[in-house]
Amino acid sequence: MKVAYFPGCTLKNKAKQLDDYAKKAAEALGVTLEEIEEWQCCGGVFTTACDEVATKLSSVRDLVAAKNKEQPLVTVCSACHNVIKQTNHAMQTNKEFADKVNRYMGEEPYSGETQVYHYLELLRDVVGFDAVKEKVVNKLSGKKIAAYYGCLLLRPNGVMKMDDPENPTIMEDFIRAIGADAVVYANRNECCGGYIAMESPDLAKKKSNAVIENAKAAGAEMIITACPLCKYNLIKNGADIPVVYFTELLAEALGVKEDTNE
Amino acid sequence: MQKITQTKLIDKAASLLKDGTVSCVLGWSKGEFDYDITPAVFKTEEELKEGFVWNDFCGANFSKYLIEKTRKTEGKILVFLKPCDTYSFNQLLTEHRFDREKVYAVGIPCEGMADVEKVKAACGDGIIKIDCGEKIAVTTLYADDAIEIDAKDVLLERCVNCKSKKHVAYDELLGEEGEVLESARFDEVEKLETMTPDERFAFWQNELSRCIRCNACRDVCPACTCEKCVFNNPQSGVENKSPANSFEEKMFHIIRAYHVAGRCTDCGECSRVCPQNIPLHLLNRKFIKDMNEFYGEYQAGAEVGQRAPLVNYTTDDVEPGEVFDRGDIDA
Amino acid sequence: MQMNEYKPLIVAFCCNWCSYAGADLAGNNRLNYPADVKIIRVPCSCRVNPMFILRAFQRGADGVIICGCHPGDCHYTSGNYYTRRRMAMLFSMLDYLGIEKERTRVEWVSAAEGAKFAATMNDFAEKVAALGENKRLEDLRCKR
Amino acid sequence: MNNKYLQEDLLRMSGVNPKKCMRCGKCSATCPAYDEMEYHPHQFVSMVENGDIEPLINSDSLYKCLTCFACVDRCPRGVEPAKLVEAVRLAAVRRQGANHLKADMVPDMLDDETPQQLIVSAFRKYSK
Amino acid sequence: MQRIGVFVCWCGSNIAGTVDVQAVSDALKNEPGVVFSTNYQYMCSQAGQDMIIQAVKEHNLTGIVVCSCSPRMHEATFRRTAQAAGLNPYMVEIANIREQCSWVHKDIPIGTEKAIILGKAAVAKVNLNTPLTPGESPVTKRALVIGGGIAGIQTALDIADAGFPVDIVEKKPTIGGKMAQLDKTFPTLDCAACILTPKMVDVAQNGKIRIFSYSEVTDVKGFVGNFDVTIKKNARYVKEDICTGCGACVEKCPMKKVPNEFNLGMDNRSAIYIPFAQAVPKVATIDPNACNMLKNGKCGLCARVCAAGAIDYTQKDEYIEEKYGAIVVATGFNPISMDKFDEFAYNQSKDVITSLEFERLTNAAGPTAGKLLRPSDGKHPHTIVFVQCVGSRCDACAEKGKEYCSKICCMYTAKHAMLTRDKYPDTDVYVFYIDVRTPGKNFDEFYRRAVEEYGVHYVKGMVGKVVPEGDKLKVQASDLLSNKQLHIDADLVVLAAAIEPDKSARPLATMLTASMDTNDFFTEAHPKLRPVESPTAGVFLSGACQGPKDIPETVSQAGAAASKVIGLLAKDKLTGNPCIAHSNELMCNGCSSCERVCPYGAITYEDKEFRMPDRTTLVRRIAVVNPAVCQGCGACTVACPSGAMDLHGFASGQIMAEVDAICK
Repeated sequence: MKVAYFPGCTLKNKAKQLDDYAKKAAEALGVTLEEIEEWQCCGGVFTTACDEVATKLSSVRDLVAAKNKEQPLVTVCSACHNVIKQTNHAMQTNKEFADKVNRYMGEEPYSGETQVYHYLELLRDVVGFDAVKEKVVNKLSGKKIAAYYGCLLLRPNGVMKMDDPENPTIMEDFIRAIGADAVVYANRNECCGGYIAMESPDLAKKKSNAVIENAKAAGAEMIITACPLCKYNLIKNGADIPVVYFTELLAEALGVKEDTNE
Repeated sequence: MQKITQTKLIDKAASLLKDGTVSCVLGWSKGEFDYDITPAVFKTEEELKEGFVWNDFCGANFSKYLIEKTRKTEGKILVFLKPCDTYSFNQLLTEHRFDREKVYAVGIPCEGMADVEKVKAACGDGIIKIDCGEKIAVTTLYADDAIEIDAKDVLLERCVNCKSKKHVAYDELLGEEGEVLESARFDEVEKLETMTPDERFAFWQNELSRCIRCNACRDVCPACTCEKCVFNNPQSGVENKSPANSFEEKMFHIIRAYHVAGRCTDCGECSRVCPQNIPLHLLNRKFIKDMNEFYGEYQAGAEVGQRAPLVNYTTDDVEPGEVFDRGDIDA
Repeated sequence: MQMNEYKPLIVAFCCNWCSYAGADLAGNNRLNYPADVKIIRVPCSCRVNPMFILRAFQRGADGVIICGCHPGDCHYTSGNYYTRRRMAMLFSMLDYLGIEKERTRVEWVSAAEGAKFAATMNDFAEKVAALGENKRLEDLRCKR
Repeated sequence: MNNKYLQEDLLRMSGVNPKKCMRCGKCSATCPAYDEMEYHPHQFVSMVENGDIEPLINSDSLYKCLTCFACVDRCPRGVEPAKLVEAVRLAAVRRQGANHLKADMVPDMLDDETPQQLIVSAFRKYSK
Repeated sequence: MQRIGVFVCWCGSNIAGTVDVQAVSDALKNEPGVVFSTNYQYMCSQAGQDMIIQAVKEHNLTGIVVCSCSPRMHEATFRRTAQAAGLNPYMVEIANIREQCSWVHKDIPIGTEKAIILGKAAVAKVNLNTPLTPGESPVTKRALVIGGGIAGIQTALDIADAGFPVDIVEKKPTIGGKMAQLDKTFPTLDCAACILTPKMVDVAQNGKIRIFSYSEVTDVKGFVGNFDVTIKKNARYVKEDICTGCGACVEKCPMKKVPNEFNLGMDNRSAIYIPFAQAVPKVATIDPNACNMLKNGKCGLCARVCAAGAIDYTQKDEYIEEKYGAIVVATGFNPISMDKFDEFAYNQSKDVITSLEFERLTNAAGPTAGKLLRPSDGKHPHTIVFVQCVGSRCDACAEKGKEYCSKICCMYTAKHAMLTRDKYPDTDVYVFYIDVRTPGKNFDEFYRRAVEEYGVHYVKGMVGKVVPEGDKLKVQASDLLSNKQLHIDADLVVLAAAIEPDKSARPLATMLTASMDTNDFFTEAHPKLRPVESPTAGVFLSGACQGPKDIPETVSQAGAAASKVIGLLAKDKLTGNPCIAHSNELMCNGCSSCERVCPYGAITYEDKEFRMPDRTTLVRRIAVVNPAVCQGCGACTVACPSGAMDLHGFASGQIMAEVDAICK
């Protein structure tokens, strides 16, 4: 099957692996990620104020592009996912806002028809973790991996509706699907301080440390994440266990990692 | 042309009369004109040979007559049932309207019945003679030779959109059994549904304003079998004999369609007998289509003892406010 | 008379156990709704015969609303489930005949929903008033 | 009067109804940036409700909120304090010359690994 | 032709303030059938009623229209008035010109006009009223109590005490309910078992009470005074009448790893079990999901050790049908699931527990024999954090938790905190609260003692997150009064989970046709004046199934419900509602449409012989309504195509007359 794909700015620069591995792994699972043409930056952060219209237009254009392709839109980066999903939700539920946006768009009015999936949701709801399990060639047995969700994937739950925001399981199920052991720890849904890493590096350090310590106390040997911001923050703030993108592990498990290292 | 012959039916009836299985026969007989065929009761072989008719104009559905006849007749009654008639037959049994034991039902195949209006349209007025053979040969006052028409070209609306060639009830079947058919009977309803309310209003205003309240639709309807019809009952609050204005025209037809909703087998008799050619079946079919869509496929009379949609429910039925937007229901 | 002054006539059938009590509660709480709404008490919404609705239109009503207990909460267990089917069928038919669909409505109002009752009546009256006089289903002999 | 206007503006922008708050303090209990803040999430709610908004606009607390939505998700009353914080922040940076982050400040904040999105989002949040 | 009297009530200024009552009575004077019309300040007062009685006599009235408050308020009053005046009580109609007119409209001309129209509608209806006589039905002098907790126990004891037989249906193997799981009770700190178990024994020994334990109600038919109830006795695979409760089977059972529900899964029981020592009936039950013998036919040890021979692996579920005059619902409550509140890590750490679990941990008969030990490692906790209002008082749009206050949590938490400090003075106890609600006798004094005498730290604020790390629970909370975020390393966190009605209540309500609110609590017939009756006649409410309640409140409500039941069962006959369906046999088609929609099975068919005009006879199938069973909903009247079926009191003709009057 083919789906529309939104990589986002960071995946084309600092987080190239997240992007490459995602595409190869999806291909191995029978899903082609078709990058939408001339996609625009999602904006990085979703402004909750309902009178901020212009800042959300770029996300809407991406959503419209997927609608025109008649495909669901898949994202990998947690931040992009959060912004695009929240924008889509606003287009569905806030008529006044949608009207304003559509006046900028000038084409056929858009009202949130595009289905937005995070890559993890694609694995769980479309491919199925059982199918992933079957395709695994390198089982990562015995590896104790802690999933780090951060805040953007899960919250606000009323919009994201990905998983139980307080006790999520989607990444743990993913870890088990590729044959490793999932380490469950309470801070996995607490913020690492990502957005303020430039503004208040000390606060970011404190928050990142709390995550790392809690994961380690629970026995983690490695942390996986879906977010370049989280990865940056955790590594920068002294993670002494590896922090990697979940797509990298997926590619490794599916045996397509080598192809990617050109 | 009908596959089974008139002679065969007369022979069957005569032998059943003779061996005492039945005491009389409910059948078709010739009326004033060849196309004007009416129901009749035959008690002897002679009477049968004299008047029994079976041809392309035997549209009449006899099920309803059984209510009255079974009450008044000693012994069994032989009734010939075309496939569509058998649904009405079952529906009346579901409603306990006659005693099944008093009826000997013979299923007969049907190739579709002719619409006199269409014949007239093809041959003109002044019909004096019709012969039903391979083709329908029509002799009129104004033409020298009989005009031959293919029966397929002049079928009744209900036969064009025949829903079933299968008999759902009989004691004995003559000829071959058919199948339930895929018909396009809801196409017209759909067309109306896609019109604007104003267009629909105009359509029905035009149709129903022609109603002369002859009551033929009610009187022929195998579902309209009330001991006392609400329109004849001063206590009912809706009694009226003739429509004084467009409200009463509409009320009569809405209530009539509503009363038979879930019980109407879509036999099409109402439209067949309407002297004003009002497409009354479009009201009944609207209900049938709605019920199929909202509550699951339901064919009244398909089986005896079925529970009709309007005397049934589920806890998650569609809300009355949601019935208008048809696109959403399908999705 | 100007259009915007048009006062519609609305007949509301309310079941005794939920909606009539809800209307009483609206009164207790002094929640306003138009005086154009006149309530007829019935034991259950399933008592409402389509003939009553047609009769109301015939006599000049501009809108008819049926209120009953919420599905599942019927005092008689299942009465409102029948109402739901009957009215779905009737409303669909009226729509099919080109009668404005805003003139008929079914609303589930519990005994505790005085505010919903008042809000429903305000909204219904407003929608019916916007349509103006009922001309498609009226009996000229019964004109006021 | 002016304050009333600002208050209404904040409530409209954020879509938050502070009257729903039952003063449980769970937002502040859950806030990961609590210790860095002069005014805490529950105070944003009650101060906006009281029209006591200027102190919030002038406070550094606006730039400490992580936008992690923990208070939004965990509030038992559905008040959504983070949206109110954001509204106040916008009210502040939308004022003439009040951008919190200026372009010439950025180079010093970067390192080799800084992801692009961090810069983009910082501008979105702190400048207009 | 009727002779109708119209009586317009001012209701002080309630009606007269917005409706010109004189104009109303004048206008209605000219309506067909009306021979007398007047108005008065308070029609429902003695003087007002006397006025009606006198008018009936003076003017030979045959019908009465009262324009007043809602018929739900005073219809019964004015029917009695009519009766006193020698009229049939059903010749009265009420025009509701208060709740549905004067109270919702402000403008006098508008209110007056509407009141006149409503009055006209009532007059039009009375013109078609006919005298109705209610049927009578006998009363089955036996009560059913559904639920065997303290509410059900108290209700059953009180009813039995008055001499009426009572059956208790309890779905668990023993009666006792939640109270049997508690340790102490606030605010007196009596031991729950010490005051409950004697009552349980009373139930067991009372000759008037039967206990159907491990049973459930599966069907309810009939009506007040005459309920037909089907009770399913689940197979317990032990013959109840033979088992002595010696416990030999429990001891020998090799399958000992079944989570013990009585201790909320904090320890294990065997596959054959007696829930607790004082269980009533004290009879063993085999858990079919755990027993090897029942699952795969291997074992049979319990049968071998049972001296009484009570074990029966072939036992089947049994259905019992019984008649009752009254039914009391006492289905109680449960704590809500903590799944949606995992910021408190309930699913992530064994040391985060609910308050009910805490009760078991401090109960001498509990999994730790009454020693307060952590479930994870059995160590004594030194710092305990109690969190109040978990899932209570939530906004509906938050889509988790309940909107209501669970009412009992403030007090039991004070009790837990106090008892902990009393028994283990070395323990630090924090209680995080939003408000402390103590409106009960000696309640606030109790809470103050916990703070002042026992040194419990009450902190105004909420816990935001609990993070298990190592063997500690890192609690992050706010202290609103000192404007600080607190970080506490706790050993045990106790959540005061909101309570909700038992899940069995919703299907039961459907069976009973008793109404429920959006939270699945049963609604009472009147929130103030009829708090223990359901709006469905003959169904009564006891305990927390009606709303959150503590024990003293539950017991007093249980007694009140019992007195209502006794009042009902003491009657020999009940007067029914005469507003029921009836079929006109001349018009009936016998088509069965009415029977199919009747929710009560009140319609049957018979073959009836008719004499025809031509002197022949005709046998036709016609519908017959059983007046004792029909409740008068009217579903049949619309299903009937011929209009043969009609409803007394709400006849088609009457409703259409009202329509006409309103639309005229």
